[in-house]
Amino acid sequence: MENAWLIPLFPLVSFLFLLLFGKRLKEASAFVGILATLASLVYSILVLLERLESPTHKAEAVWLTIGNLELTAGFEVNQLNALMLVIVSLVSFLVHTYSKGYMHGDERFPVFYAYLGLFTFAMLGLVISPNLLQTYIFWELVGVGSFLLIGFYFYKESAKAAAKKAFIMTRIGDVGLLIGMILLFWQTGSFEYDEIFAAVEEGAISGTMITLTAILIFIGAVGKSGQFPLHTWLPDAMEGPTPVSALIHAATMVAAGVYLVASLFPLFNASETAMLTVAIIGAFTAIFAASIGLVQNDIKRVLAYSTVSQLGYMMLALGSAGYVAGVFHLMTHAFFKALLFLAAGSVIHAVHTQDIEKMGGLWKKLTFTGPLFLIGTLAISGVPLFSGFFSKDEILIAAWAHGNYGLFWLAVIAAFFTAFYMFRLFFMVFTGEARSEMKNVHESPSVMTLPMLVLAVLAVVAGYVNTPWFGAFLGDWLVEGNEALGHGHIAGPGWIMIVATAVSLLGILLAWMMYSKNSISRDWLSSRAPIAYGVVKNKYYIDEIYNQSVVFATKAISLFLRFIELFVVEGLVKLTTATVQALGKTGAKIQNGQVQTYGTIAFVGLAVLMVIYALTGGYL
Amino acid sequence: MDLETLLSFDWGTMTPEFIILGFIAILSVADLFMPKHVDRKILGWVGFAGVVLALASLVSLIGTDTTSILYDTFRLDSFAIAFKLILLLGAALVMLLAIDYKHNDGLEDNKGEFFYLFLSAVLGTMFMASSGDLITLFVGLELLSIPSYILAGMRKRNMKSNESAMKYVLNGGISSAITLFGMSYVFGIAGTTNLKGIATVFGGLTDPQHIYILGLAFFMIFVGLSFKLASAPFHMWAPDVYEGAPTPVTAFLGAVSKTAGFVIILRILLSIFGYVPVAQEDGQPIPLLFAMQDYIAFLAGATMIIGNVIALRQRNIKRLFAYSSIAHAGYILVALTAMSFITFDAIWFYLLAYVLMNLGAFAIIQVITMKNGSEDISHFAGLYRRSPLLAVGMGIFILSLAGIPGTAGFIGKLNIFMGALMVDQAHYVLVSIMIATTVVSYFYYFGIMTQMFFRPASSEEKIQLPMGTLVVILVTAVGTILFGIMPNLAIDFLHTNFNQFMDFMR
Amino acid sequence: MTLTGEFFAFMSLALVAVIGGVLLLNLTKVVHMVVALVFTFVSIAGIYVLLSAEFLAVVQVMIYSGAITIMMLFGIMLTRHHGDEAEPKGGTLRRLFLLVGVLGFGAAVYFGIYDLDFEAVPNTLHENNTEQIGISLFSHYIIPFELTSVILLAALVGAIVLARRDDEKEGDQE
Amino acid sequence: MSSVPVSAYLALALILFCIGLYGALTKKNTVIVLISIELMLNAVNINLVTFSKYGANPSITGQVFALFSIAVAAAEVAVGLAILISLYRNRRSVNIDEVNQLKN
Amino acid sequence: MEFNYFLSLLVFSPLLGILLLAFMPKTNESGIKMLGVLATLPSLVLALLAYFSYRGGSDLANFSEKFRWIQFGGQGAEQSGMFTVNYELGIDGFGLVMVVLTAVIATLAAIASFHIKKEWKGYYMLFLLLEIGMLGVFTAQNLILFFLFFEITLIPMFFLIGKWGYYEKEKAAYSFLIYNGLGSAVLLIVIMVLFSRTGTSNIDMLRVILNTENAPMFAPISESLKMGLLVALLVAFGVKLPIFPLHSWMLRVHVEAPPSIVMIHSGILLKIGAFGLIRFGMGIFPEQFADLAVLLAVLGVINLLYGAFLAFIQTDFKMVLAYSSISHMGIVLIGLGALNEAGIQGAIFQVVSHGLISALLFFLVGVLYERTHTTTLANLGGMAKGMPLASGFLLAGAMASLGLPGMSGFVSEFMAFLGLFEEMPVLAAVGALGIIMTAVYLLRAVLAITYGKAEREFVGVSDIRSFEWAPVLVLIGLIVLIGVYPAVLSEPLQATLETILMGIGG
Repeated sequence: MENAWLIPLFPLVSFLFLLLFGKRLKEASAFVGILATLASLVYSILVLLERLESPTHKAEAVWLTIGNLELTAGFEVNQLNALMLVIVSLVSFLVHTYSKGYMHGDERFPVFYAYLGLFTFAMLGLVISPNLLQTYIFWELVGVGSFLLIGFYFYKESAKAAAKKAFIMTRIGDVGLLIGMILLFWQTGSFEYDEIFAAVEEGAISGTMITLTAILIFIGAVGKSGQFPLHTWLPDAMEGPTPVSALIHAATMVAAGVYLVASLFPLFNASETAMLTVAIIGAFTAIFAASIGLVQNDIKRVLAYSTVSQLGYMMLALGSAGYVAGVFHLMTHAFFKALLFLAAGSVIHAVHTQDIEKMGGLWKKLTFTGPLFLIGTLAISGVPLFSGFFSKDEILIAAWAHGNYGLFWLAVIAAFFTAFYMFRLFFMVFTGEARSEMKNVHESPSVMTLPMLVLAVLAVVAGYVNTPWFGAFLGDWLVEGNEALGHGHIAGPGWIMIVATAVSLLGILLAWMMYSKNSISRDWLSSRAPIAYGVVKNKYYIDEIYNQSVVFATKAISLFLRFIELFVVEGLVKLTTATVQALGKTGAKIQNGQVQTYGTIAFVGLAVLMVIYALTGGYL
Repeated sequence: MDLETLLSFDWGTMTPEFIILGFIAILSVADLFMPKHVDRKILGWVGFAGVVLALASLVSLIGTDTTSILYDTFRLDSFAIAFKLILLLGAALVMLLAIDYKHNDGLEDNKGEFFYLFLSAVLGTMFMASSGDLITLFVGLELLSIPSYILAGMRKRNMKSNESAMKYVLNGGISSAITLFGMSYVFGIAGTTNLKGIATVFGGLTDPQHIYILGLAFFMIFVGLSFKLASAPFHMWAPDVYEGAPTPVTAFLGAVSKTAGFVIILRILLSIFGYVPVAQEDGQPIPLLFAMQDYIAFLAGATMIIGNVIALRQRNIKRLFAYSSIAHAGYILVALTAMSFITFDAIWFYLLAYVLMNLGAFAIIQVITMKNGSEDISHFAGLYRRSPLLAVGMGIFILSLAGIPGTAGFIGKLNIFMGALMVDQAHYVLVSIMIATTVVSYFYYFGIMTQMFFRPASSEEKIQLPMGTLVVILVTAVGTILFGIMPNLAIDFLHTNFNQFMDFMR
Repeated sequence: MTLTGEFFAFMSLALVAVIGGVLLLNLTKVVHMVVALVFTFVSIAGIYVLLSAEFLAVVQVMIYSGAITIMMLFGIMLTRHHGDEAEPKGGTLRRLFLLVGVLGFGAAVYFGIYDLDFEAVPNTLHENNTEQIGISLFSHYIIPFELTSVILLAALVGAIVLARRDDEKEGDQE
Repeated sequence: MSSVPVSAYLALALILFCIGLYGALTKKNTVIVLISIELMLNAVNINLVTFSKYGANPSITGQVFALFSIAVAAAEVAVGLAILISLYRNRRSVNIDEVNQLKN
Repeated sequence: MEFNYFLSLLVFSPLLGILLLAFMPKTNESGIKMLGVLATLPSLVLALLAYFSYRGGSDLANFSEKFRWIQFGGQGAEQSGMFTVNYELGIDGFGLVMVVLTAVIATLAAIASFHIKKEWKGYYMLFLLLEIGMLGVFTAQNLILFFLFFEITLIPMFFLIGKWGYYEKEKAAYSFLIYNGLGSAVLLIVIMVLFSRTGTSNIDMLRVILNTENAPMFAPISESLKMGLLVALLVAFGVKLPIFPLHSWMLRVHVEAPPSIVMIHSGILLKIGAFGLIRFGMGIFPEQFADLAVLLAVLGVINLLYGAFLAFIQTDFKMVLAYSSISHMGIVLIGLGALNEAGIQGAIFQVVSHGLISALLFFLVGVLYERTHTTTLANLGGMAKGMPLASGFLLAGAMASLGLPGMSGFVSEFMAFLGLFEEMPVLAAVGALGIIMTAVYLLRAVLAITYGKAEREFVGVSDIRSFEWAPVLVLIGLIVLIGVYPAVLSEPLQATLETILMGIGG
């Protein structure tokens, strides 16, 4: 555990190595990446196992001295970190493996792996950071990794736009985080988590300040985790290669926001307002994104909105003091969403389109991918016995137990939506008529299916580490030794589980009726409420609103400033030079070549001086 | 006065003047008897030798005690030596330029006359530096002026030259009259023309009416003499005259004659008006000169502004340098305004630097204008390609004129600033004007740079440098840089040998 | 101020001098102007006599009324004239400007001198005036005197150089 | 002692000086301009001679000064005329306001 | 004592190159280029030597050297120890860092200058002169020497821009000259006021004299005068930095000058403004500086946002970078305005970091222009296809510029904001908007060049090659080094910071 800092270094080495020699290695680059992440994975598991027994380990060294302030860098292995290490390195390893098949034949194959390495390094670094500053550093680095990978197909204008958008939108959140972090620093004198918590506990910070900083930091999380209103980049981020979506925009990076809030849970918990904000934003995002997901036709976008929605769930959990529930869902979500994306990737790989309207009847052709996809779908829909069921249930209980009844019902509806759109997706892709143009559809190679298989297993079993029936092992472990995180298991009314099961089954049923059985017309909603349908279909016009307001305002300010630049700044300069020139012109004009003028001016000058002297300095 | 008394004076101290006088005689006689077709260039070299000889003898006089001959009508004090050094140095350089000056419009027939008229003007400047009597000063001034009028008009067939001489003589006459009018009042109130005597009388003045009249006299003398400085308000002749006069004469007017103007103004102002007590409100009288500071400052400011601003519009290189020389007169007036304990240092050093850089620049201007027969600034285009030496040389002079560090011009300005800022009532406004106008001057100075270095040449023809001009350029360039990097050579020389001009009034 | 002979003499001389000056300004023919000025010069000589400067008075008559005036007349004759001295055109503003300047100047100076008076000191200027000047000039002021000779030499040479007609071609009009 | 006050002489000089100046700066004919300058110098001489007799410390110096001034003035006139002739030869005019080739 | 003449050697070693170049035949292109680069190496080696020996524990005071240079005002002044200007060089931690930065960037820019197409000889001679000036600025121990070097940078820049620049080079050169001329004019006034009134120009002495009650001075300096001087300093260095609204010259320079020169200009010359503000403004007038802190911070935020918003709508990449420089200099001001340890250290970090980053970016601009002959965003696109390496580096540079952690830009930005948030949180929050805008405009511009559809005509262009690797790798390496291990920079600075903060605190 003392050497846990090595974990992020493996991918870093892979990144640097591939930068230097990638060109020569060609597709062999994959092995470098896979090997590096495998090393990380193995080590992470060792660390996790060790952490199960022993207490938190933390090591730091001075990074930067500012006068007598010393900022440190180091690493910490606590329960959350150890868990995250495993999740991240596992998913990363699987995605590395998967990509070898998926990216086969791409001319920038080594670059892809290099980027993946960079991202994995940053993400692993992020999860073992012992302080906010370091968190922020890696926070930004994962952003870059994400940016690079979204824009991997740089020649596509849409990829370019998406990458830019992702970077800037998250950057907005990051500034919030930065401000919050710095304010917190001046309040507590430290970036260290434990010192901050200590200060909070002692009441060294005023309540308002806690609320303010917590909300500012939450803005960072909103940006990163694609929460409303900074969610728009995440669906666009699907421009990146699908394995990237699985790794970054489903399992790990987008969960970083949740991770951040979880890491700072004691701070948030100290402010009712902050908690409520987190919960409301979470719940709203959950239902909001789910509703958009209902009508999307791009396989990856559906999954993306689903991700946004699920992240909202996690936020809701944290905001409802359900620390364990949030983290638990983070974990299960990582597995089943990664699985779904990889499976989707496998589908895209097979049919070369992302439009689900153009798919159908793939169940028979993709004999392997199909069932795996179904497992993922079941898990996310909260069908009992799958992992999603347990974690979602925890969240609902937490929300109810915290007294956020309104939010609880929102979450329930969102669960219904989730089940519906996921199965809508499943049915449209795998059932129904096989399209005629779908020739040459074949199953992906095993290098792609095996990772999916691993994830599928996890998607099924991961839930059992924390269940009401077999003991809340995970929860107890997570909160062990830290009361500020709340209880390992929150007991809730038994009916909640039934409601949850009911809505998910209802959703599946509805989807089956509309998209498989066709007993309800697919246009049922769009024909009855075209306006509402249009609004949802267009993602509530959020992008357009942003374009019209923020982007427009920025441009307007810029143009206004250019006006100032041209007319005020430059104008003043021009005025000055013009004045000097005019003076010169006048002077030259007076110099008219008439010698008597010269004499006159000289003499009158003398006379003026003398008269002034006589009037002022003279005697009498 | 018998022979004994006559011989009792230390005539040796007048050696430099006698040498110049002797050479005037030699040249005039030689010119008279030389056959007409013989090139008079040789006379130029003789004249140059004379100036150098005079310079040498002047150098040997450094360190002699203050001597006064005939009631101060001639006096050799450290002030005189220090400034005569500059004057003779300038004169020697101008002489070299004049030797190489060739222009086919009337001057060539009278080259012999040109040289000894020039020497007489130099003689005049020397007496202006070296006298303690109003009459000698006035006569010295006229001895400078009258040959200058003639020299300006010596390109007889060139209308511009005629016009220039005409303008010069008319303005000069008026300025002389005004100066003299002022001097007559000074004489009237003092009853003597001896500067020390005047100072003694003035020191005891109490009658406010007399002081008032002296104030008027101050203005008349100052404005009258500002003609020689080409400073406001008597500056307007300068561009016309500089443009029309033969280039060596322009160089002479711009450098040597201006120096002489400062010399006489310092001499008269300090020894006369520095002693007139002006009662202040607090009862503590201050010298009239200090009471007049605001006026001088105003004129200095006006001079700097006028010179630099109008120079922006010039296309004729000589005219441009005329305006630039007006501006430089303004800079030096700033030092005069300040009247700090380093005013002498500042003015001396600045004049030294100014003579070097200005004459260097004129040497190059002469080469270029002679080559092209026109004085338009565009003939400098591509000079860097045609003659890198000339271009770099001109670059150095221009940088120095613009007051860029590393050149003598900068140290000169530094001295002036110091003086103006170290006094209790520091002249912030004046210094600001000076610096602002300096920046304005970058426009036209660097305009020449632009021509020389950036613009393509109209012809690729190389430029041949005559010997004398080459010497001038080298000497001035080396001096400009040397005194810019190691100004202590000059400043220490000044202080070790001249002891702060303590003997100014002794 | 008593009405003495000296006073009358001064007044009449001064009047003539000023009238001469005013005529210089107002006459239209160049020659007339010069002649008017001769009167001024001569009356100034008279004033010198009043001021015990007999030698100067003689010099004044000889040089100004004589030499310089004659020289001027020569100058006028040597250069062709377009008839009368017409008023220069367009310079009205300048003249007005100048007039104000001259008046200001005059006022400022007059303000200083109108009641200027010095303690009367007896002097012997009128005795052997020429001798006194001679002694002063050749002992005290020998250096400026010699310098003046250089000036005159320079002026002489210069005048010849400039005024001499070139035998070769006539002025190249630039 | 004197029935004519010093100030009268000085005032006369002042008036003549002003007249000379005005003439020098307004007259069109260059000869007249030159002669006006002479008038100014004459005014100065009156001053000098007056002070020589009635000044603070009467002495012959004032007259000597005046003498120098006359000598110089003569030289100046000579040169001025010579320049005028030289100019006239090229330009065929003695009008001062036509001498304006050099300007700006 | 083994370090005698060390700094002189460091500063003036390029002179050797100039002399050797003077004897090179004009046409020997590769020889001149090689020599030009080689001539920058001694300084680099010496600078690194100094850095490592300092890190190795040797005292920077050992490097100081001092000779009597100019003595103004004669013996009297000399005895009282006043008005002596020494030739004195020395470095503190800050100076050392700047010297190393200068030496590094100069060498890299010399390599980048291989792209220069004509008249290499003159180019490299001026270039080396410029390097002398820059090195001198950071080592000068008195204000007059500082000013001298400061101006020495001005003149070569004028020529380098005016001769080797792009389309409107002369206009840009003039703009540069006049603005900087004005700036240095104001600076000169400040320097001269200090020198004239205290009698010394040594920076440390001034620090002591001005902050001690009743310290001996030649003439008094009132509190309001001090304030005035500081404001003047702010203007003077504000032109250089540049501070809004004194920035318009710098845009032209960035656009018109050759990229290798912009590397120097943006990398070092702009930083002289910050250096001066910290060294003189804070050092000599700590109390007044504290009074102005709010103003500075506000100006900083204005700069930051103004630059960022305008960079957002530029159509030319060089303009984007130019405005980006303005924006980034705002961070320096923010740090200074914070006036605490974090802020000042942030400002200094930003100085160094932006120096490296902008050098990198402009080098890449040069590489790009070399191949495409355009920098207009609309004409470019998809360069990542043809030149993936250059595009990658460009992106890396942009990332560094927008403050990506792990690169130097983040450290400085972070510290500056850390500092400001302690003092003025609201203002800082407004300023933080700039962080977003930086990302917006940089990505917009860089992605427009590198991403998107490849312009067909640029598909065949070659990528980074041969000598181009050196600047890119060194700069990226340094940027990352500082970003990852800021101690390389912060440790040498500690002593300087303590001195400065002591002044402010006391």
